[in-house]
Amino acid sequence: MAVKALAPYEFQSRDALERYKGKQLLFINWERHRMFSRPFILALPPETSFSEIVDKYITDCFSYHPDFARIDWSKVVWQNSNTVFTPDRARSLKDNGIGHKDLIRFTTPGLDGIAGSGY
Amino acid sequence: MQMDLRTVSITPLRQTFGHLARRMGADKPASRYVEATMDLQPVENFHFRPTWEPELDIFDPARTRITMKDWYALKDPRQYYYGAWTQARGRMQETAEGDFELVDELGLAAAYPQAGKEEAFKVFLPLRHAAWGSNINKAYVSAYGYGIAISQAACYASMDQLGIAQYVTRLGMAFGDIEALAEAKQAWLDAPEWQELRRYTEDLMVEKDWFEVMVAQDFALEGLLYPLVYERFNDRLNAAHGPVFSMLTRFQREWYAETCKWTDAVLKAAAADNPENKDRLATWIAGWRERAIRALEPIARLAFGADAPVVMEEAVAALNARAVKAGIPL
Amino acid sequence: MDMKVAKKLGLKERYTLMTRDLAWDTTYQPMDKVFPQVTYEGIKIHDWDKWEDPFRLTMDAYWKYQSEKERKLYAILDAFNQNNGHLSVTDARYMNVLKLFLGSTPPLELMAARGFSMVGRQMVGGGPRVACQMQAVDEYRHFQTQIHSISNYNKYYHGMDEFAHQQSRMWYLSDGKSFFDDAITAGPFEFMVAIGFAFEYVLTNILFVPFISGAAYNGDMAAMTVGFSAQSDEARHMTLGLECIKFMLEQDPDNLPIVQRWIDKWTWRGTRKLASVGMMMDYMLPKRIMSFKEAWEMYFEQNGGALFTDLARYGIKIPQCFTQTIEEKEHVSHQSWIGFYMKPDATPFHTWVPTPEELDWLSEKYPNTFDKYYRPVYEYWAQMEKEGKRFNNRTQPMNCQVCVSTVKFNEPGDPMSTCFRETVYKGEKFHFCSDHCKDIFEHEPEKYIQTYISSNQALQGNCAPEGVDVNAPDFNPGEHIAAYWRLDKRATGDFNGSEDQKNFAAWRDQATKN
Amino acid sequence: MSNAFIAFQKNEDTRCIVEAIVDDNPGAMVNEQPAMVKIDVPNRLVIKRASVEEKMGRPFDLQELQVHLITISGHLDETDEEFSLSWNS
Repeated sequence: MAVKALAPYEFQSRDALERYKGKQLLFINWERHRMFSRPFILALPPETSFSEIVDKYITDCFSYHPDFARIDWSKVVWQNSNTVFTPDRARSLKDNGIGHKDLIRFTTPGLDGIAGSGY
Repeated sequence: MQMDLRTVSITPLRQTFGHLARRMGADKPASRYVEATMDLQPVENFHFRPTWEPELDIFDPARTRITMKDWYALKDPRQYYYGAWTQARGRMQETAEGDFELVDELGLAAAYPQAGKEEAFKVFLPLRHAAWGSNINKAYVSAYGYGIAISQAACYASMDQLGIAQYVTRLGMAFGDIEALAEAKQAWLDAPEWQELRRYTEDLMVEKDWFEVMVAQDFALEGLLYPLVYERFNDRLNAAHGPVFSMLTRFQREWYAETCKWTDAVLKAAAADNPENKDRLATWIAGWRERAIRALEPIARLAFGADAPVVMEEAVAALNARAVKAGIPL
Repeated sequence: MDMKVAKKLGLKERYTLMTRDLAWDTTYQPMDKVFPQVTYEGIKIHDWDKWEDPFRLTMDAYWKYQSEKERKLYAILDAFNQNNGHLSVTDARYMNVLKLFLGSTPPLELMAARGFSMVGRQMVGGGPRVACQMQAVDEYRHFQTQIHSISNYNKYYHGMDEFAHQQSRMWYLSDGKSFFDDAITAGPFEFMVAIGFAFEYVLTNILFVPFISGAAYNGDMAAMTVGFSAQSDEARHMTLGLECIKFMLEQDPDNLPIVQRWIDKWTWRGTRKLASVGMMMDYMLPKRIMSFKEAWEMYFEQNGGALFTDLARYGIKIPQCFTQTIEEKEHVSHQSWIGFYMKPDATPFHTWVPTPEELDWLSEKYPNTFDKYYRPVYEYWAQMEKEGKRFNNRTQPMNCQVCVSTVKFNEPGDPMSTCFRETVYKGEKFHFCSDHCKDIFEHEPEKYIQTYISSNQALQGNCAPEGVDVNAPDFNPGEHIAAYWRLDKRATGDFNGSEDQKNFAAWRDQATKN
Repeated sequence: MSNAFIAFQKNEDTRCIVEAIVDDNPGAMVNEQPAMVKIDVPNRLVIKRASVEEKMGRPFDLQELQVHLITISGHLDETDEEFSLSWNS
């Protein structure tokens, strides 16, 4: 449906890729660990390696949680939105098929938050 | 545990809000008017463009050709925030209520000479529609004006005009004359004497520049209409027939005397901001004044007969003097 | 007509003479040029005279009653201020609810004032125009009395002094700003459904009534007076919103689907906006009169239910989101508080872990959910705080493209998982917190691609002070955002150990000792 | 059947108004909360000017309700004599 308006109503998206000057947005969520309330957001060049995402950003944010130290990284299930994928740590976001405003969700089997609460 | 909190003497950590301290250049207590007004309208990071005007922001200084370095320089010398305004009007309505009751109690309306009543009704009653038109035009200024200083004062003025339209209606009712209201409406719609005024009011309803609407409605038109009708015409009725109408239009007179201070202060501040404003205001005033004179001439003739030109001339001179005093030589 | 007849005029006839009889159809300018906004939304009105005036208040009566209210209100405020009334509230923690409530509400009331001024200019009928104008001027009253009420608190407590600056910048205020920006940029009829009906009629009770009663319960006579005094205008506003819905539905059957979609949209947008009210009631009031869940049942389910049952005769269905809100009432207040607790550096009010007694109260009020999902994380945080490791999530949030809430609500039916929805428009992905927000986007994508999301803007480099190179390799958007917000560091962090806490205790001490 | 309701700030005037409502509306449920009082009545709630005047011992204009109101639920109808809230269901 088009917006009903008294004059032409068309604008550039407030978060269009061009506005990020060579970077792209990325959202990251640890499933069933809702202590962190919501996913966090990053703006990174598409050339950023996936290992940097895990070793730096994911670790910085989530290591506060007692489950974090117990993660078996070989069993982690990765999703880009609802699609399961297997990231290549050594390769870039782009090469892992991760684009602007993609949502990376990871599930850690057997770990369901504090006292299994999902938090 | 009994506490006597009144005995506690605490030094405040700050005196006022950050935006007011920056505006005043010091952290000092601000008046309730200042707290209720200054720098409150959002100016940035609007989420969406209006579907009714996609080319501009929700609040946009481009809705008038007047420019201001500080839109809050358009402040109200009466310092009306809602509480001050409504209490001032509350007092005025109490007086008006007393006047209407007294006229009723003493049977002053019934005792008023028929000729005087007819003369008065012819001039006063159609003005309920003029006030209604004024309400719409002031509502426009309030809706699309930039900054809370102007939007709130215009909002109160717009409600004042609704009140005036209702007081004029009550004037007809006080004389028990509902039919006279219907006749007055017909006159407003059809009688030649009222058409230029109605045209003036309707033309302003499609004028886009809110500041120009204010100049034309509040300054040029009402700056002539109120002195002519609610002052001079009342004087004439008082002298000829007695003061009943003067009592029942007291609200309008007080309102005008008070509201002029605001109108003039706004014009003065805008003219003082930059020379382009000053020129533009002078052009607007001169143009709308000529139209207002044309619109009011037939009504002046109704009211003053052969004296109309003289009375009008005096009113125009007074209006010009107000403009000059506001720093806008015409 | 003689004097007696005129006197016999009833309230309705008198009011007609005082309002719509003043109006005329313009002829020197065409009506559609004088009122250009009333047709483009698709609402068909055949007879504006069919509008039923809800409250018949003429200006003289309005001034009489409103001036009486204002006189009383300012007398109480003055007395409260002169007597250090702020020290008579239950607990210094209470100030934080004022910071959130009175810091975020005045800017929204201001938008309501401006919006109703616009609609009060644009509506064709004299009846609705006057009612809208009266609501506009009331809304001036509301934001001004609220500001005058916090003015005194602001002198003694941190975090209220930059509300005007923060209204357009602060991340957690974006949802309210988006709500009102959305309504005011819509046409006049949608604005009336959004604010007049969904907000004022369906939701405002939850915002004001139990909360203000809670303020009274916590000894805050100033907020109580301002709140209840504002509410006395609200009854008029609610009636206006309901009348507008009935009017549209009675005018033309083609209006029904449009009105229904607006009701669905705005009931949901309002529900999302109220999530933070839930946490104010459940977590921030030291003494609580009822839980958010109870308030929701009383004012939304029962009252809203009665309303929608009534409107069924026009073909209106209960809003699509109704079922989801019933499930969420068990969760939203907890999920909101968790969302704020974990960002102690990013709000001008304090947060804290509820005390053991408060946790028990929450267990009692939320027997189905609290112990299972929420108590463990609070107990963990309490333990961590004792160890000197108070939680602080330093990352920036992901927000819903429509309601601009952080994406923090659970998947319906699965409280352990976050709900994610997305769509692609013109090659770009957009994310939502719920099906309802996604629907709203998909109906008007051109509108919602404009949404201003604070964390995204910071990452674009739009929230950095002048002179900062946002393209520098070491540019960290979070570093400058506090300055962009003018966030007073003393107002941030946990309540325990805060300056507010210490000051309040010291001042109260002065009252009891020599 | 739905409830119509009205809530007032607690004060001397509203004490009289609430008494009048209770007298005139069989089935009225009064719910006292801090600083406010809420009255629910199934389907239709009516406030009669004459009843309020009797309780107050002075003339009362129903528009004075404006000063004390907190909230209402139901369709409103107002005449010089009665103020009513009702649901059509």
